Amino acid sequence: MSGSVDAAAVVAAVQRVGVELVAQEAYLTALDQQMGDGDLGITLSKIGRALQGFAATTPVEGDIGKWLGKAGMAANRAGSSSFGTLLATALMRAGKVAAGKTELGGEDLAAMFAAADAGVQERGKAQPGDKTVIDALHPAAEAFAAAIASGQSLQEAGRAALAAAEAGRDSVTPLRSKVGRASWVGERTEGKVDAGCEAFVVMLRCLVNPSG
Amino acid sequence: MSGSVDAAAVVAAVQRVGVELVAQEAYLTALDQQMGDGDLGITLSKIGRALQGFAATTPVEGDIGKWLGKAGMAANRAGSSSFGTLLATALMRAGKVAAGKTELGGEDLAAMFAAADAGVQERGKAQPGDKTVIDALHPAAEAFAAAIASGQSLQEAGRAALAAAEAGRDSVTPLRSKVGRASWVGERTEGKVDAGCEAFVVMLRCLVNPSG
Amino acid sequence: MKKILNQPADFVPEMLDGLLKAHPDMLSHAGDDLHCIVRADAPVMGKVALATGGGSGHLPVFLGYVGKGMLDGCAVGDVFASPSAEQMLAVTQRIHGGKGVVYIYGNYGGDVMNFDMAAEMAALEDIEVRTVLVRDDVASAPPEEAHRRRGVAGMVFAFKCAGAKADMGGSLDEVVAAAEKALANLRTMGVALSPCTVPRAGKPTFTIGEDEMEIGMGIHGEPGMKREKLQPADQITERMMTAILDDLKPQAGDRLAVMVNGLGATPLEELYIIYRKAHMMLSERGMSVYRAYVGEYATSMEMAGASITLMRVDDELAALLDHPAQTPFFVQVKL
Amino acid sequence: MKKILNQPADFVPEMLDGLLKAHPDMLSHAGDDLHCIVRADAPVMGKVALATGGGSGHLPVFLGYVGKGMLDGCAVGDVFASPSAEQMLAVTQRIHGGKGVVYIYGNYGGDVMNFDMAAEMAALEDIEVRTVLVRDDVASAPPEEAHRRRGVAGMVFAFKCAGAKADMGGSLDEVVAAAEKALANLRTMGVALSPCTVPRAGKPTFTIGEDEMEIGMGIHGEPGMKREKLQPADQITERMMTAILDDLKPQAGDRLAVMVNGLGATPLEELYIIYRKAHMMLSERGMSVYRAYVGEYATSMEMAGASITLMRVDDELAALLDHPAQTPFFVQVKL
Ligand SMILES: Nc1ncnc2c1ncn2[C@@H]1O[C@H](COP(=O)(O)OP(=O)(O)O)[C@@H](O)[C@H]1O
Ligand SMILES: Nc1ncnc2c1ncn2[C@@H]1O[C@H](COP(=O)(O)OP(=O)(O)O)[C@@H](O)[C@H]1O
Ligand SMILES: [Mg+2]
Ligand SMILES: [Mg+2]
Ligand SMILES: [Mg+2]
Ligand SMILES: [Mg+2]
Repeated sequence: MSGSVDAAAVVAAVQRVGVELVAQEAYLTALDQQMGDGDLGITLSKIGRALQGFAATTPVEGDIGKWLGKAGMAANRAGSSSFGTLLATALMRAGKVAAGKTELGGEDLAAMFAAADAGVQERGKAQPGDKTVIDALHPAAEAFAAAIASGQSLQEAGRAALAAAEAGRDSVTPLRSKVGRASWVGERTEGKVDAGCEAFVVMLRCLVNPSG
Repeated sequence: MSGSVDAAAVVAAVQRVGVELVAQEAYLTALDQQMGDGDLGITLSKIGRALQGFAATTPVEGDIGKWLGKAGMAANRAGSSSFGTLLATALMRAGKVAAGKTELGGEDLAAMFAAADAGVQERGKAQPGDKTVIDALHPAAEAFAAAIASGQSLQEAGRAALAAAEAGRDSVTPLRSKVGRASWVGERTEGKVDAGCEAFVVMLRCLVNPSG
Repeated sequence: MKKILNQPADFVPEMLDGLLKAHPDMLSHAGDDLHCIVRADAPVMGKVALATGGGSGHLPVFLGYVGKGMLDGCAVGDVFASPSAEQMLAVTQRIHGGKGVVYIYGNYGGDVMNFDMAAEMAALEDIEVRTVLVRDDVASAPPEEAHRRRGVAGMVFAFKCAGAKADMGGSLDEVVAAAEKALANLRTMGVALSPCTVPRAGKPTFTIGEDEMEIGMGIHGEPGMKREKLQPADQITERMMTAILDDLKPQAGDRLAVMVNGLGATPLEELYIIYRKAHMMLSERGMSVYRAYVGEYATSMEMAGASITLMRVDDELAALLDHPAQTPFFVQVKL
Repeated sequence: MKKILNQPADFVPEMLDGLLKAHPDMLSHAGDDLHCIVRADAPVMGKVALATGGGSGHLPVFLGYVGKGMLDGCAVGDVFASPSAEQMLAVTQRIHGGKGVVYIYGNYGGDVMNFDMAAEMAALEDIEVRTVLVRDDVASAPPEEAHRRRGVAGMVFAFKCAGAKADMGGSLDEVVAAAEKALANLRTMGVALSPCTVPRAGKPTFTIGEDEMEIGMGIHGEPGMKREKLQPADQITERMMTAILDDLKPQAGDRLAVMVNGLGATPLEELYIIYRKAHMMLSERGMSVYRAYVGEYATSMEMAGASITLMRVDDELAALLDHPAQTPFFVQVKL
């Protein structure tokens, strides 16, 4: 028995991530300026604000999945850079899996995580190793599912996912970016952390360690 | 008897001024940047080069006046900013007065100086006190004529003219420019030397003190 | 950050408001969203409609080419950020004249993902949408990975040729073919001398030394492929031209349309000095200039630098290029 | 100095060479001097000819307005330096179509002296020359000394209106009257955010702090009248508009042509943010915009900043403004 989260917890989690994204604007902007166009922090702070507003004003009404799908659409409206669109896609896909639910158990969360991962790969068409958010997201989704399958608590599974995301992020840092804006910067991307990986780690850490 | 200059001396003087104008390019540019458009040094170095070229390739052929007039046209072709055009006008007017001469005495030179002064005032329509080259040129022409009239040598008259030009330049430095580009800079011109006055002093000094 | 603006967050909405106030005879917007720019007379019934979109900060790209003989609509994002799929859909619905819609836009992740989503949504409403990606920047990937290249100033020639084809009554297939033919025959390469600042970011995307230039920079302030010492104009031009010529491989006798594009802060005088050398290089190779475009066609706000685009034209592309057009930023009449 | 050029001394000749290579269908030159730019079809017999001239570094001013419906010729000087009287005379001779020549140019010492000399020389050859000085910059002198004001972007409206009158077959008197009427009804005011560098000088004409702006600067890099802290776009616009409105004194119900002009490095986005506020201020006062021109019309190379020009139009000026024109930088067709 790995525990579960209810609608209030999901809303609170979305709120928390929203606050964190606003707080990290300058940091993520600086990362994206190194090998992108410098808009990642801006996009995510706009999305963070939009998610806070959405969570504050939209009641769940007995369907966490539908609510998450709508949160994804609000995110897309607020910021539609590559990462922003992928984040919106992830929310919509996770929501689809959770359709009709009022409470989410470990298996639900693992399935949502996997659906988000698949959705991001489909929409973005990047491969593992291309040095994109997928290199953090995919191992995190797998680690989460494995931990749940082996009977660990949500808390433990979350920590395993975070560790996998960080390891995934670090594993591609030495590589050359192969997809998106960073791919045009060429060899100068080698040794620099992928901004999208780091943004994903920031969000996941905030979900796993609510206090920071 | 105040002495006289022959064609060779006139050619040498024009050569010398030409060299000096090229040498002072950066200095005069810096002055014009303070309250103008920063082209005075450039214009005068182009004119300086043109005068050297003209003097080197154009024989006087028995008419110093005509030769000076042609030098003025060469100057206008080379650089036609306000100061450049006034300098060209001065040469042409001085040349008119010296038409047909093969040797210039003190009175001739005084008359040429006065004609140049009148020509510059006519072409530029500035008044004494407007803080333009006229405030150095006009007193210099008068001092030169007075010195010659009182029987001083060319050398002495030249020194008197230079002193008058410097005094005239300094007398208008505290004033606000009333004519040309500097007039648009307004009160910020107060206390700054007029670039045209200084350019005239530079040329006159080079004529009066050949060694520098 | 030294810019003439009010609140950074209002940069794009106020720019759009100004633009719509300045050109009410030519431009309008879909619904109540200023980001959804359309021709004032949209939809033009019975004509294939053309839409583009992308981030702000590139004027006249993208919305400046909305008008007669070029584009029908444009979804406008925040500075260097893609508009949303919903906005693209709103433009699509508003300009559809019954003969389908062609999306022509630069190959950028956010734009691709959102236009793909918009096309999926439009299909649900029975609007036939076709997509043409602009990937003209030779600096952004080697020829064997040409599908990875980003879209820069060359998109203007694609807008012009496809827009002319649609204006002449071309079918959806023909308009797509015109865009693809233009793109198959054009290449672009650029250099940057200074960075630019996203208003909300407040500081430049990259820094560059007083004596350096960035070869093959993008039009989003993203760094280019290489940093080098600043060279004289003729060498910079040779550098860009050689990269393009090696990739496009035009032959002696070919006619080329040439665009020398300023990135925002580079004076027109300098663009003509570049054009001069480009023209001389083509003449030396026995090629001729069919039409020359020198000016600011695709910018990165206050970035200094320039790009060159060459398009090889045959009789068909020449006729499409010559066709009249009238937009807020591009007016061309028959000579 | 960060510029794309070869030798500083070749800046202007190479720019002119590039320009003539790019626009052979529209531009040519008198004699063998590239500085003497004329319409490719000059002289247009039976038409009053218009000439202008001045220093380089202001593209599209001056030579960019040589073409059908605007100017017939332009004498081009080195950067910020007047062309010579001889060059002006060469242009005058080449464009004279038998009905006289009008000189329209900005009130700058060197230009005035040389155009005066050129007019004297032309008179000796029985070419009737009339002079119209552009003095539109309200920042450069108070109203009681309006004759001292310098000429800036407003000259483009004067070229447009006088050029249209000549194109319509107007007499020498009528063309002069059209230019003077346009000028009597227009005013300009500008701000600069950064300086510019004359290529041969190698360093900027003035320096300006990261948080400062120069009110009422000239288009030659000469300092303005006042240095202030950088303000938000709406306040800068209010500042410029108020100075113009107080001087021009248009009334409720008046129609105005508006030009928001970039000085070289200011992005079009920012110009539209300025336009937005200007438009709103006119609306609040019950005035309407007859035509809006937003872009780079008169620059100072890479200077950042902008100017606003307002021209009050009656039916006559409106018709002259609406008349078609086609030059390398200004194409206007009947809507
Ligand atoms: N096609 C893609 N698939 C997956 N992730 C991507 C893709 N493109 C970009 N990313 C991720 O998004 C990050 C950049 O996000 P963002 O700044 O929003 O992109 P952009 O500004 O290029 O639209 C990258 O660091 C990378 O992790
Ligand atoms: N109308 C005038 N009459 C006399 N001298 C003038 C006049 N206008 C300018 N000057 C002189 O010329 C100097 C500036 O010369 P220059 O840089 O060539 O002018 P600009 O660049 O304005 O054409 C001024 O310092 C002043 O002494
Ligand atoms: Mg980015
Ligand atoms: Mg000067
Ligand atoms: Mg982006
Ligand atoms: Mg000058």
